[in-house]
Amino acid sequence: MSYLLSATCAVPAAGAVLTAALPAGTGEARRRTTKAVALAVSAATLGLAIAVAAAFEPDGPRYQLTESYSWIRSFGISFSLGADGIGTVLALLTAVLVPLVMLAGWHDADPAAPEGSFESKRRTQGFFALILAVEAMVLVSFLATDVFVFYVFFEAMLIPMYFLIGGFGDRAGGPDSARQRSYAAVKFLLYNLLGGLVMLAAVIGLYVVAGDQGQATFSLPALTDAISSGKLVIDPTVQRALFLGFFFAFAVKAPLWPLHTWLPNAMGESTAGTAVLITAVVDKVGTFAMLRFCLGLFPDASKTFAPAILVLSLIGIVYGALVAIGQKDIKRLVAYASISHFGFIIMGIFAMTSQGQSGATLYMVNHGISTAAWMLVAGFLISRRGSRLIADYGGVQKVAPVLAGTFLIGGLATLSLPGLAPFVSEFLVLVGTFTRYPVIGIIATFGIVLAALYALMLYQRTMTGPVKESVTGMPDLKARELAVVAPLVALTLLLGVYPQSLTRIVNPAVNDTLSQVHRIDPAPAHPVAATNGGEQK
Amino acid sequence: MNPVNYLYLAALLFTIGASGVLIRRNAIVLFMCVELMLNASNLALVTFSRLHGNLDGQILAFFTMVVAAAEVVVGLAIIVSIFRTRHSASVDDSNLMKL
Amino acid sequence: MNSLIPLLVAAPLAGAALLLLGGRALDRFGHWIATALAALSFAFGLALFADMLGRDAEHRAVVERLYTWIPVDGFQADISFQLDQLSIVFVLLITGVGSLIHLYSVGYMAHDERRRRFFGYLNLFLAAMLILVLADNYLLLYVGWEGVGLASYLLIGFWQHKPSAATAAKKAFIVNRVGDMGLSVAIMLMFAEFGSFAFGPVFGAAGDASQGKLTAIALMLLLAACGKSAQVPLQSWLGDAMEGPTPVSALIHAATMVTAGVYLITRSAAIFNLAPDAQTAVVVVGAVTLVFGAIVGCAKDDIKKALAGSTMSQIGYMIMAAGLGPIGYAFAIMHLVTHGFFKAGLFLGAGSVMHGMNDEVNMRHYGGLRKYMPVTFWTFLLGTGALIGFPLLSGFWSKDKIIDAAFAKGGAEGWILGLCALTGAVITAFYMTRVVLLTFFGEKRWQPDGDGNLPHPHESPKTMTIPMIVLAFGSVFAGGLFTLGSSFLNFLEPVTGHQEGHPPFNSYVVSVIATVCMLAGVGLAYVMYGRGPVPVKAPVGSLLTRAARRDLLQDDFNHAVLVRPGSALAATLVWFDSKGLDGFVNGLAAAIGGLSGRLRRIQTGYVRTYALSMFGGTLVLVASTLLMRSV
Amino acid sequence: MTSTGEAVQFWVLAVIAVGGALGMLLMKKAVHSALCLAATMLSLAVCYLAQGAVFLGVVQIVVYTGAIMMLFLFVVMLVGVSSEDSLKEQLKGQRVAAVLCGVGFGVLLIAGLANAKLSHFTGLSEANAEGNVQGLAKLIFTKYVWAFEVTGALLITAAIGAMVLTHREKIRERLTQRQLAAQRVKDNIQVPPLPAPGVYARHNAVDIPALLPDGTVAEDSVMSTLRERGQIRDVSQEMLQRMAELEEATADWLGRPSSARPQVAGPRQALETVPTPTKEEAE
Repeated sequence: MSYLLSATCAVPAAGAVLTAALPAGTGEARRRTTKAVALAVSAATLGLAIAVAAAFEPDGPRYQLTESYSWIRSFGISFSLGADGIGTVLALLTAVLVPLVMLAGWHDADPAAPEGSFESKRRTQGFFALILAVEAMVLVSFLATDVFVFYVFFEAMLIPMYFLIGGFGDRAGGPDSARQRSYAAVKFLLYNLLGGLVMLAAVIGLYVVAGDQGQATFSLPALTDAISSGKLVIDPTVQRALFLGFFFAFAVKAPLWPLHTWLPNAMGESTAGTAVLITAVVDKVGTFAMLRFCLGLFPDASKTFAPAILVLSLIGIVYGALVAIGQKDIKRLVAYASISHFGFIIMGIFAMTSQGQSGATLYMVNHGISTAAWMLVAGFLISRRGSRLIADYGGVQKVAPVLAGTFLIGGLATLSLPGLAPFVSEFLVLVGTFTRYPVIGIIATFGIVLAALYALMLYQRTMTGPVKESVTGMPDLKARELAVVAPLVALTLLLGVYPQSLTRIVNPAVNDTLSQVHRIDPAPAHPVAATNGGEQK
Repeated sequence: MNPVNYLYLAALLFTIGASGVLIRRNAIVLFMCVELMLNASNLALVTFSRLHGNLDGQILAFFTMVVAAAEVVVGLAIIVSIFRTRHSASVDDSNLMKL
Repeated sequence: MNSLIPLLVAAPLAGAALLLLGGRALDRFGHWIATALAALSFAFGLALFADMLGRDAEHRAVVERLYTWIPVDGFQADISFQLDQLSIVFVLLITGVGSLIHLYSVGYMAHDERRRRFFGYLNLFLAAMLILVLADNYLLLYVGWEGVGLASYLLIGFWQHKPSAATAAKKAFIVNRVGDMGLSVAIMLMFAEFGSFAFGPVFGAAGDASQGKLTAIALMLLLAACGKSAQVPLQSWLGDAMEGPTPVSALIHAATMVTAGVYLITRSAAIFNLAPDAQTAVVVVGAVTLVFGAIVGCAKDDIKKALAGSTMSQIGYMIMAAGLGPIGYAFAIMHLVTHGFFKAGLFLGAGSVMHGMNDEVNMRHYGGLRKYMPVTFWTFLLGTGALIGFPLLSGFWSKDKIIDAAFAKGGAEGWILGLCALTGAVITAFYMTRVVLLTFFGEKRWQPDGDGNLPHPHESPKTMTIPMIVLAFGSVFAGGLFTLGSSFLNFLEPVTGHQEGHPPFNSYVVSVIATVCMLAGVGLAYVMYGRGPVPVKAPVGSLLTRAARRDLLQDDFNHAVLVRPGSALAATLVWFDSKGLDGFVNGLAAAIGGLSGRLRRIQTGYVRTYALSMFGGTLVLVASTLLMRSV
Repeated sequence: MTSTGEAVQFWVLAVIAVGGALGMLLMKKAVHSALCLAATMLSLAVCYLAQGAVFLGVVQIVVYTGAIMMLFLFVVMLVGVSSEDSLKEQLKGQRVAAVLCGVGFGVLLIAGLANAKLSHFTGLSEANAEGNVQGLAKLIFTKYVWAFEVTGALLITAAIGAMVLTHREKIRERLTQRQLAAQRVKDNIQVPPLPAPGVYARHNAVDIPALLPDGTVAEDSVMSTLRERGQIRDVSQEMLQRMAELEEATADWLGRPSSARPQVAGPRQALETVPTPTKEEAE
């Protein structure tokens, strides 16, 4: 048994405790130590995650590097971890993004200016410790192979996130920003708790149903094996109810229209780094879980509900994009764009084709990277002017060309420009959906036009035109900020031209998932003899 | 006589203690009622020990006593400090928990 | 030799990366690097062309496969280049004209502080355009397709501080995106139908597919072509795109990118040939745009917008020719190449004029420039001649063939198309003569610029005139060269196929009619603009003129039909999101809050009350336990 | 079945225990309640002994009755020996509900016990073969050693907790007498020393307030603890009465007309008057 996975999860957890326990103080040196320690921990986590990815054999069994420690024996709960292709890439994404988020939010937790804002000696420690705690919990969620363990961490994640959203704002809000922020935090918590409670009921229900047939376990591989081998047969009605219980929680987290309204508040009020954590990391647990738990545990119910879910995700795609077009607030715009993108991800998952699901998995990674780039640059912009309103900006490219350039790249990635990573995934999702549900696929394609609209309108309004007075003298990106953006841009490009590095890992897991739901790709009507494009007729 | 009578006694004492908690307002008396409840359960435990013929019940009663001691120490300390600030030992005077 | 193909793309791509990422250190000589890399790419192209000519017609197409781009089960997309006769024509046009325009820009952009970035974008454009024409599958083509869209976006909006430029750039990108949507749907259809989207397999299997599917694919491809080539109904962006620097208009919005639609249709000949309904649609789009663009071109006073209308119209010719099927493909491409020469030349000429006139674009403020800018004048005149089809110049040959082919379509259709083409020829001659007359002849109508300085027209520097001269040569001789012994036709035939058309009358007759039409247009223009003084302020004009000045109300139409309802919808949804969905949730929260407000009165704050409730709870528990036991 | 001796003992002890418990519940004064509880505990201790729990019985007497109850008494002293609950209930329905719950609970428990089949008592003769203490020790230090250690920690924590809770943080430096005097002058509320309690021939006690010249009570003259408890013994009325009688007798003897007789202070208002503001209130 290797300890790689548990180490990957334990390092940030220990780091969170360590960071929180560092000596308090408001001095600059103290704060810098705290930040350095947190950054070092996240870098170590990244190293471990890379080691996991390197140790992962794409052609090996579904779950690798497995570990299992008995936890609550009487309920068959064990703390078991295992990496499959999908979990591995998402864990890697998490580990990549967290150090960058920390670097981007380097000064977000410095004691705020004296004007009545919340001041505390432990503010910096708290901020970085909370980020590390989120990272640890997300990693466990991605790597857990025990339904109960997953559930626990899926829910526990809410606690640090709640404090991150409620405690640390971007100092750009209006006079009642503190009230808005606590509203956002509470809304986030309530929505997700509601989802989590429903899921808890379903988790228990699953255990009871499985227990009745002699499969009293929470182990995901054991359950899926039992289901696919017919040893565990769940009554269709029960299966549908359990599926909905799981799906509801994930749909809130993801979020799927119409359960999305917490996201714009949460992303709008928190710091840019926290917003990235929400949309790029935490929300991915929702979509990831749909793929792993909903499909694996309830194949028949998944198939029953797939069309309805596809319609909801389609509405989400178009709706999110349209509402994004109408936004006046930069961060809320990004949030609604994310809602549109989550529509694509969910669509890819429930189209149940290999292209759709591989695309959806890639989409999770690519959306994480590209939105992080977009959002963080937006955060840098906002921190310079102290306003989130689009109307307060104009002509920034004249004074801060690098900032404008990276912001444009972020926007272009969001609108899925070919050559950048999101294109690959979006196209795969569209193709995968189209082959099974042509009409839905075509309507979803309108999303790419709408994406161009909101991304470019935002760029046009903030960056181009005559230089607004409020913007003059705005400094360009600093070295620290460049260090945040550069890896993201590089990754966007790299995964755009060479997505194989991910598809190689992801494809086997996707195929396994598809075989769990007994779905095969629709065959082309008139297949060509050789699909090798190299041959001329 | 059937030793089960001890259990009846314990039940009776417990009930009296519980009612006392509900009825009395003086925090010290309230605490005494709690002690009475604990003693009642101890009596039951000792009787169970006799019933089963092993000493585990007595051990449990022993731990109950220790915990009761701890509880009394802290509880009385709380009463004293409340009395200091509010000049009253009535539990009805400490009702800040309502909104 | 084939390994040169990726280098063809890599050279400008490297240039773009270098210039865009490199620091200010490159400001001084970066533009020369870009120009050199463009030229290098051209040299590679020539070498490959020579190599290709060395092989016989059957073996000229080669494929260079680099690696698998997206492998997901059945979905295999390769990064793989295919160089065949059609591609090489485009490669040479793109890199050749591209290099010239790089050179021109060195002079044109000499005083722009962001010149390095401009050249980076130009190189990026070259790379994307080369990917577009070299791709061996539709998905890679799509990469180039959107890549040129991006370059076009960046270059149109190069002077971002002008709100009009930024708006035009965004508009171009978004209208193009609508077309791109067509392309992506086409690719999805192909994948669903054939399980592949590489050229070879798809064309090979096209015969098996149903008529309906093929028509759908072809129509989607047509939508894509409309977007990129500014054809009706997605034409509205091209006029605004003239906000970009003039070399950009010359390279992207005249010579190369806008012709990508023609390339796409020609490349997909195997599909279009099997979908006659779609072909009819192509022809209709081409014919309508041909007339549309020409009318718009007549009414514009902005020299670049007049030329843009002309571009639209000329591409209409090409699209129409491509829609005619095997009788037209080769001619479409031929006209595309000659058009590339003379239209690029014309735009460069216009740029040169603007350069000398303090960036004035209104032709009514020109006049009499002939004497001040002789080189510009002569090259512009030759370009105009080529464009209007003056006998023996390039345009004459290629346009003649298209009109020929239109009539050869046969039947009423043939007549309608032929007449459309001839009408277009008349109008073309009219508006181009108008441009020349307004700009170079007549009295001086120069106006002081914003700072009150009267312009001092002067000939442009060598870096600008040399490309104009080279392109003028092309405008004069290319057409004749291609037609000589049908060399161009024979060269392309293995790719596009060819079928001799049978027009209702001899092709010489067509030439004569076309020439007469052309002369009529020139004469009309002379009567209107050559004899008397031209008013500095445009007269109100007829209803048609006013409509044409507003691009035949296309923007108003789009605004009324798409933009206004769209933004209203967005606003409604924003309202719905905050008041409807969120309102429901908040209402629920408020209701629960109210309820708990009532319930909290139970919380008296008295310890003993809580103790009582605990005791009561215990009572219930004990009772239920006992009951459960006894049952 | 038990021996008759035990039965007799049980019935006696049970009566004492229940009586003690009820007494605790019903006595007004806390100190009486504590004594009643002690009685109950002692009888329970004997019950333990009778049931073979020798160690527990002794612990019950020594620790519980001896230590814990003493602690209670100390606190009662601290808070006020004779402070008594007014047995008037203020919470609506609390007492009725409490009694109902109590009765219901008792009935339930007894019914439950009656239903249980508890006829066979094993007895502890085997378990106590090596001696009760040894048996317990064996269990505590083997099977329950972990719980034992944790309990130890709990006790220490409780001890520290009690100290922390009752500890008064010394926020500022203790003032010297000189500083206090200066402060008094500065505050100008009570510059001279407080009046001494009233000392009359009959009463030599601290709980008797002095009288002011107008015959009202000087509350300051009684220590604040007694004042808090409301244990001021007011004898002024009696004194005034006597004074009035004396005046009357003197006037009669001198034969003064009734109009010229001096009036002794009228109806007393002493305890109703607003007491001199204490220092905290003044601030």
